[in-house]
Amino acid sequence: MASLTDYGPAMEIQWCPGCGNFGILTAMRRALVALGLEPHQVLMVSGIGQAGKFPHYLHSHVFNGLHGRTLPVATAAKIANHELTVIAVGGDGDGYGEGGNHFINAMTRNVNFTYMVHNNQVYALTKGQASPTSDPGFVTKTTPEGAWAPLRPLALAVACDCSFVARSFSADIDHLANIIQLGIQHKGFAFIEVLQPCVSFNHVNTYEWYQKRVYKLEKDYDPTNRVAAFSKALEWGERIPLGVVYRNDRPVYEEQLGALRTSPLVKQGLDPQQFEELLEELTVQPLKPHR
Amino acid sequence: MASLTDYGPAMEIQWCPGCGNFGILTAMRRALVALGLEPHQVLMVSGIGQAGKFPHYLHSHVFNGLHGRTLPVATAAKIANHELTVIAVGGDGDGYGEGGNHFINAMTRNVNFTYMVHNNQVYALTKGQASPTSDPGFVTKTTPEGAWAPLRPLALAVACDCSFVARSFSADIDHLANIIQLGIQHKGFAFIEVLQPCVSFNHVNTYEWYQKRVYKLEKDYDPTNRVAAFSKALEWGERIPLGVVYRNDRPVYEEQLGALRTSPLVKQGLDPQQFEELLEELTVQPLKPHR
Amino acid sequence: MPAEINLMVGGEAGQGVQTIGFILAKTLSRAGLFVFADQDYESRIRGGHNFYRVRASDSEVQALTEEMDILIAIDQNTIEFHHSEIREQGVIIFDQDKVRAEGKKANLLGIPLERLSQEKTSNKLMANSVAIGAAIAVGGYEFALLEQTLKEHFAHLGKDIIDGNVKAARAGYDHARQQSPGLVRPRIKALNQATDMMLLNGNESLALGAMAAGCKFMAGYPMTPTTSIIEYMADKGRKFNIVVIQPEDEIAAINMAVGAGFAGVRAMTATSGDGFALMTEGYGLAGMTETPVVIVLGQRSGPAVGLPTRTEQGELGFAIYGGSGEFPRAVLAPCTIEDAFHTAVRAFNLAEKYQIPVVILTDEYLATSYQTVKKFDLSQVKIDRGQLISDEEASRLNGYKRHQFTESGISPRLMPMRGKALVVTDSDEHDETGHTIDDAVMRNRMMLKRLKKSDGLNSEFAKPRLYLKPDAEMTLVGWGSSFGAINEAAQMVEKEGLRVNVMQFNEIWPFPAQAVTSALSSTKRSVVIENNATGQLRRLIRAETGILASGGILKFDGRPFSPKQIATQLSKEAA
Amino acid sequence: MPAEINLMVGGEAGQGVQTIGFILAKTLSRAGLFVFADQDYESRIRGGHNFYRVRASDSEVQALTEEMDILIAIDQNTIEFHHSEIREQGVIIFDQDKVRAEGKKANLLGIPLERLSQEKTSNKLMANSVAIGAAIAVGGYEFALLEQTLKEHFAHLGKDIIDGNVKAARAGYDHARQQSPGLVRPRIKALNQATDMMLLNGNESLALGAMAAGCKFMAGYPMTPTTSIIEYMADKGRKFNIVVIQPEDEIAAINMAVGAGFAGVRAMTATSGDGFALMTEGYGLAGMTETPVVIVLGQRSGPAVGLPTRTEQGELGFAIYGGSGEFPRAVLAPCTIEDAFHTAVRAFNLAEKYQIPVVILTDEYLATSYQTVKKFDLSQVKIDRGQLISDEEASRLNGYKRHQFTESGISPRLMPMRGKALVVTDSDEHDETGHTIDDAVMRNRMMLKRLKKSDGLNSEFAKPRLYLKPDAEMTLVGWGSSFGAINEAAQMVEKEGLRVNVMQFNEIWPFPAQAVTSALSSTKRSVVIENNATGQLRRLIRAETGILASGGILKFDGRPFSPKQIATQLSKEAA
Ligand SMILES: Cc1ncc(C[n+]2csc(CCOP(=O)(O)OP(=O)(O)O)c2C)c(N)n1
Ligand SMILES: Cc1ncc(C[n+]2csc(CCOP(=O)(O)OP(=O)(O)O)c2C)c(N)n1
Ligand code: SF4
Ligand code: SF4
Ligand SMILES: [Mg+2]
Ligand SMILES: [Mg+2]
Repeated sequence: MASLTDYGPAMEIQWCPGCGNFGILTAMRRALVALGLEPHQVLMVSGIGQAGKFPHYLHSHVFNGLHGRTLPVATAAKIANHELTVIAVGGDGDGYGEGGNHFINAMTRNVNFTYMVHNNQVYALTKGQASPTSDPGFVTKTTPEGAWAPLRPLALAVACDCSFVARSFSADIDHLANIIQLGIQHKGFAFIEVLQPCVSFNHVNTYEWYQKRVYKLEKDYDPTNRVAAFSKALEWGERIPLGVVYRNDRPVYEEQLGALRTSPLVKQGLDPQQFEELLEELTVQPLKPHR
Repeated sequence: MASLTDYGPAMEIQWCPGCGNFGILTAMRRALVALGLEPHQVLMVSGIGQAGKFPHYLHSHVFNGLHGRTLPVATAAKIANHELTVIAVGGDGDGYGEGGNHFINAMTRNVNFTYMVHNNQVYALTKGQASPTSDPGFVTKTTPEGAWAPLRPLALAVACDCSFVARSFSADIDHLANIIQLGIQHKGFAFIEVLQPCVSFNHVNTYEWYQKRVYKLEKDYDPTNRVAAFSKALEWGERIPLGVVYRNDRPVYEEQLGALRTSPLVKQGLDPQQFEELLEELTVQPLKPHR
Repeated sequence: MPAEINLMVGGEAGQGVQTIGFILAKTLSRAGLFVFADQDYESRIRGGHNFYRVRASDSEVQALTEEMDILIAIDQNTIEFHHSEIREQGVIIFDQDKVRAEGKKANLLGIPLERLSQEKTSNKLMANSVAIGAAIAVGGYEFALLEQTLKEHFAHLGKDIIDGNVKAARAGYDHARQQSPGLVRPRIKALNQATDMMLLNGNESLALGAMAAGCKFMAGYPMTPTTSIIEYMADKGRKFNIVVIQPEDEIAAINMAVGAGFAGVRAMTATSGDGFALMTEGYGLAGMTETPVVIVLGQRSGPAVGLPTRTEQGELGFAIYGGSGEFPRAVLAPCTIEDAFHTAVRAFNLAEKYQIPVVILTDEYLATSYQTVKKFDLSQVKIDRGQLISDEEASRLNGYKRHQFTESGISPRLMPMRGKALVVTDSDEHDETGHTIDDAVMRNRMMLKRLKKSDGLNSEFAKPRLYLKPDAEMTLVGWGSSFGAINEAAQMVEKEGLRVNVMQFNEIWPFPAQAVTSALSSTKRSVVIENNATGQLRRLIRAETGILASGGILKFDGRPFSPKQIATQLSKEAA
Repeated sequence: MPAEINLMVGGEAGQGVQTIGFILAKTLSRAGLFVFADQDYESRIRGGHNFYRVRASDSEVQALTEEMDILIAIDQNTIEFHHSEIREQGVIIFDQDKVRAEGKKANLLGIPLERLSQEKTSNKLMANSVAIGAAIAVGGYEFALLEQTLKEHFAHLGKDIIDGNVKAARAGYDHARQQSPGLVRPRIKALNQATDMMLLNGNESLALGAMAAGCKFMAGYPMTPTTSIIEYMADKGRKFNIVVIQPEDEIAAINMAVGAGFAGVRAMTATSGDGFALMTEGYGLAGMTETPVVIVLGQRSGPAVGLPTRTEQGELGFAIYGGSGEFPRAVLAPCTIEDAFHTAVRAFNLAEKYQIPVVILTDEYLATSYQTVKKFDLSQVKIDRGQLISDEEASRLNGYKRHQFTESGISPRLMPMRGKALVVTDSDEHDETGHTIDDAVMRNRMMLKRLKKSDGLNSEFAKPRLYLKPDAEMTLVGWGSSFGAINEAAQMVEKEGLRVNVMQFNEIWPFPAQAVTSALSSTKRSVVIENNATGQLRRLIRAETGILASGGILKFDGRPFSPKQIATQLSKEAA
């Protein structure tokens, strides 16, 4: 059984002191340990951004790829080896900006892995530009007159019939660790948005700002009602809901793939000779007389 | 005043006989005439696909660009010259597949132009592959086991708070011409999805298939209720609603741009010398003693 | 001298031109002939003008020719556009009720195609088969050959359709023999009745190569001319546990291929120029993370959307220099349809051995041309996965460095979840363990490590194919799909007394500079023949060897070279 | 011999290294000196190690040097990493309560920075200003220079902050002069007190050039090192009716720029290698539709994400050969910070005159280095919009062909909605009217028309900058931002008796082959000096002229060349 120390950082952590990302790291380590997963069973995939550094800070397999391209890599890695527990992580710019097309398509496709977005409502690694989730009026160097209209990722998720849609807050480690566990356990694509204060570049959406607004979904909230979930997913401003906003048990993409039925793709042998019959198909049969 | 003949085809039409696109062309020509627009006031922007050929088939300014990249071109052209009536057109593959990221962002940004998607639920120009809106199980050469889960563009639109969301049917030219007029008249980004039978590559979603399912939104339907609109936007299968599904009067992106207040960007003179003050700012003032 | 027969069928898109052409090609293959066939079509589904050419010979053929013996004109345009391409003694077959051919310099074989179809099958839609029957009759072949082909071709459509088409074809066959016996040609006999011949196009060949090489994952967004690779693999791959995904865009496609490659399977994608443009970021990602991936870049006429259904060799420079920063890569360009199979196998082996992205440069012409080739010998396909750590070794691993420094620059590769060691890689510059770094020393070492792999590649790279003749005056240089045309052009000019060498590139990058230098110095003159407007190979040769070829023959109208075009130009060059 | 003073400040990200460095640079500029300054930083916001170097001289300086006179060490690492770079007689300034410097071969000036700050301002956070004060004192300058700079720099933060910083700086200044008068250096005097000097970095210079050239539309997705171009234009552009959009991705950015360019405004985008990769499809779109657009490609260490905050010249080939198919383009590479301004103006003029995409190749080094340059003369900025049809002409137009055939290949350009004529263009191959075509003849003519524009470009292209000396033995060749270092290296080796020419490229593509050939033949040897690993310019020269430069000096560790590094290598080459 892996312990928290097995998930210790694999290199020096380069985030700012006080960054919300630390809480997410702690929660992730706890969740992985609680699920009884060992580092070598886990593949973390990320893009570029402060959040993109995440996988380097705990022991697992790591593919730290391009800005915005986390989901295609994770999708294919999972399909190639569906025994891996695949977790994709990234920032709001990475996931909702550059990666927006992959985001809506991955949710629709429903491959069984977890996607966690560290939403700090800003482009942090590039030193503070507006992100797709920046609140209207948020002043940055690229938006000196204030950011314009935001995307609502959870609403998009519900529109894409994403099979698990949740939100948590990096400062509430217990809640977050629990949500991550639920997400990993969920069969299907699990999207988790984590509110993550950036102490260096977002002086509006601070710890206090979030703290004042977040609340946990009521016990009797029914996450299986899509239209109600949509309404809940739009809630932002004075009150921001945390918890599992939407859930369904749609069929999982890779389960319909005949190719994976016997064993993971990576474990299948390669045999050129098996293709003989395809050559036959293309062979021009010489005329068989009297037929 | 322009007449229908002013909007005649500028080159030989290359669609298949019976293609749903013809109805859309007729409806567009009617709508433009009804609105009193002259060809030189209209810029049609398209990408690649059968639908992408559309702008060549009626007289207007034409920018026929890359597959999937219609919306950024249209957005910028409108900002550069907001006196133009800009209409972007494209297929479902073009708009929801390759162009998915631009789609959600253009809706969120809300620049004042019209976007019409010819949704034939298939990649037609490339001879019949699944599109993001292909119905589950739709067999094509890339999906021999049938297409997987579809995107729901109207639901995405409502999730993006798109300021005008409508659907029409290419065989109902009156309805479509009216919806196009409403879309062009609407202040803000107007998204119109047109159900467009492809007689060559979609033998499932045929004229009859659509005809049997489409119905017009009830008179008392309230398109300003976002959550109700979401629910309506999800309706697909036995019954498919036509009409304005959602509408709001969010502020228009370019109206907040100070740069456009006096005149369209294209009409503004260029004067290098006006930038003298910026040079001053960077100039190292020699020390002024006794200050 | 080899004997041959050339047929063309023309008509609008949607009139069945391709089907007719393919059935003719197959029937003539079945007669034991060597066949080469290609279509010319527009980016539309109905209307316009398409045509299909079939060349059949008693000797191997690898290109088309311009002069036709038989023209099947499905519509009037076909006659107007192509009558001048008919050889003396050639025959035009057409529906006498629909098409006018008077005054054309050819033998006219007007047949009431639709009427015959209606008469014999109560369905006028089988008129095309009537025409096919007539063509086979004029060619001098037995009907049984065609009957067999029709039966195969329509097998999946049921007995009525099969019988109808056979009947219609028979009617056309009989009509031609009875009404115009004088037009029936002496049949060309197979010289050495080849057995085990396949008739397939470049895309099928390439896809078969990829599958035989063990490709388990293909992600591809449809784009002419490589769409049918995706489609073929999606269809046939089902039986062989190959996953084929059509993702949202080309960016997803390449990143998926990289993800699958990282996880440990052989993975690929296929596209054409504009799609490749979108993939260049992922191309560099593969280079940086040392992930094997195969990218098929099927060139078509650019720039931008260009002529989407037409051919070009316009992206050699893009494949070699594309991508941000500098990383090792291999660029291969199959020269023939058969080659496409072997090149695909080679691409996967190189990709895994050197842990790099490999680009296969094909083009619309190679992709869609059909040829009879000897059935591939699958027992000869060797799969070399390079330094892939076995399960047994993996279980004994004590720590693992994905990007370990080695003499060759190649680090032993571990699949995630084989053993307990962790596999870490990064698109940022990294150290041996795969974690991000920022210091100059490590950066330098890592760059050199990666680039070192080019040396290995270079040393095992195939030389360009050389066909050297003593006392040749000129070397013809080409790359990729133009091989057949160049080779035949060489034979043509030789007949006119010009002795030429041929040097054709398949493995282009890393550039085999030494071999090229010595080859080019064997003749006074060299002419680089390319299907593009700027002479990309010619410039590359100069960049890598300093040698400026004395001439260049360029063609960029979207159509492939014909041997004759090249030969004519060469004669001018030589004059 | 020019006199100079070199300062370095080092510390963690977030400790104000950049601010200190910039204030020092500005203060020394104010003293009438020529200043060059650059930062070295990592891709993180806090921690790690950053440093900033300032070189000030009585003569023009265009590069950094390695040897420091004054080192401000904000943290311990700075001392450990950099003490060896201190010149004899150099001084280390550090907080004696926090940092240990014993045993380092330099004069130590330990000051209780935080304590003094606390004492004088009741706020220990102004310790950096204490250090700045000390450094200015050691440099031998009057305090008033610094005071003025501080007032300006902190102006927007209000009186308390200004006063506090001035007080703190004064304390440091006095402390140094009083405690260690022996360390105070003789101040370097301005030789010809330059007036009207600006201190600005490459990005600011480029952005100013773009704005002065009349750029009205910029769409850019943030990416180091060009983000600050977008930011500068977003901020300053507000007053001048310039629209700046940060779109969802780079693909949107380039397509927006093309859309705006088509509509009729001067439009641009800015990115670095990976972003450019995503733009290459749009690059070809601009080529095909003949839409003017300017793309700033700020190179950084690749491949892929690489070293995101570090410099490289790794994308010359990518800019020249990138994009599907073949289309004309111009590739410019400003050589100095001043050049960046003029190159931007030139880029917009070329883009509109030839109706092509123009790439400006900068790099992290040029983008972030600061230099004192003579204030630009805006009255010299000439805007040439090429063959843009005037409103008056437009109103008289009787039909319009966007892609009309002309001698030069350039078609008169009409903005939509000027007059009633329709403007039609297409990413597919098209005829003169802009509508889609598929035939070979028109295709050929259109390709030739577009490519013809390269000839015009070539004929008006600037030659590489040549600094020829009679009897030179060697020509140093470089491109873009390395100019300052190469030039200074040339001076260094000349002192050692090696006579060298310098040839530096700004306008690289279309390649000025003739000029290069003649320049290179003037010396026996030539050495191409590049900030990359594969020698891209060297290969390009060979491709275009056949000349293989006798040597190459390459550096690809993410750091810029210093003059001394080049000089050392040159001496080796010469030996
Ligand atoms: C193709 C590409 N475009 C742009 C960048 C530059 N870039 C790196 S991180 C980043 C944004 C980071 O924002 P976010 O994803 O929200 O992550 P955060 O740093 O806030 O955690 C950008 C634009 C890049 N690396 N690649
Ligand atoms: C970057 C790029 N990828 C792929 C293509 C090939 N392509 C052309 S049209 C098309 C799909 C057409 O489908 P859709 O947009 O639905 O239009 P339709 O033909 O159905 O009207 C594709 C994939 C392309 N031209 N460019
Ligand atoms: S910049 Fe913001 S997101 Fe990045 S490490 Fe610092 S606090 Fe965290
Ligand atoms: S293929 Fe389909 S969409 Fe295209 S023109 Fe024909 S019917 Fe219309
Ligand atoms: Mg962020
Ligand atoms: Mg479609």
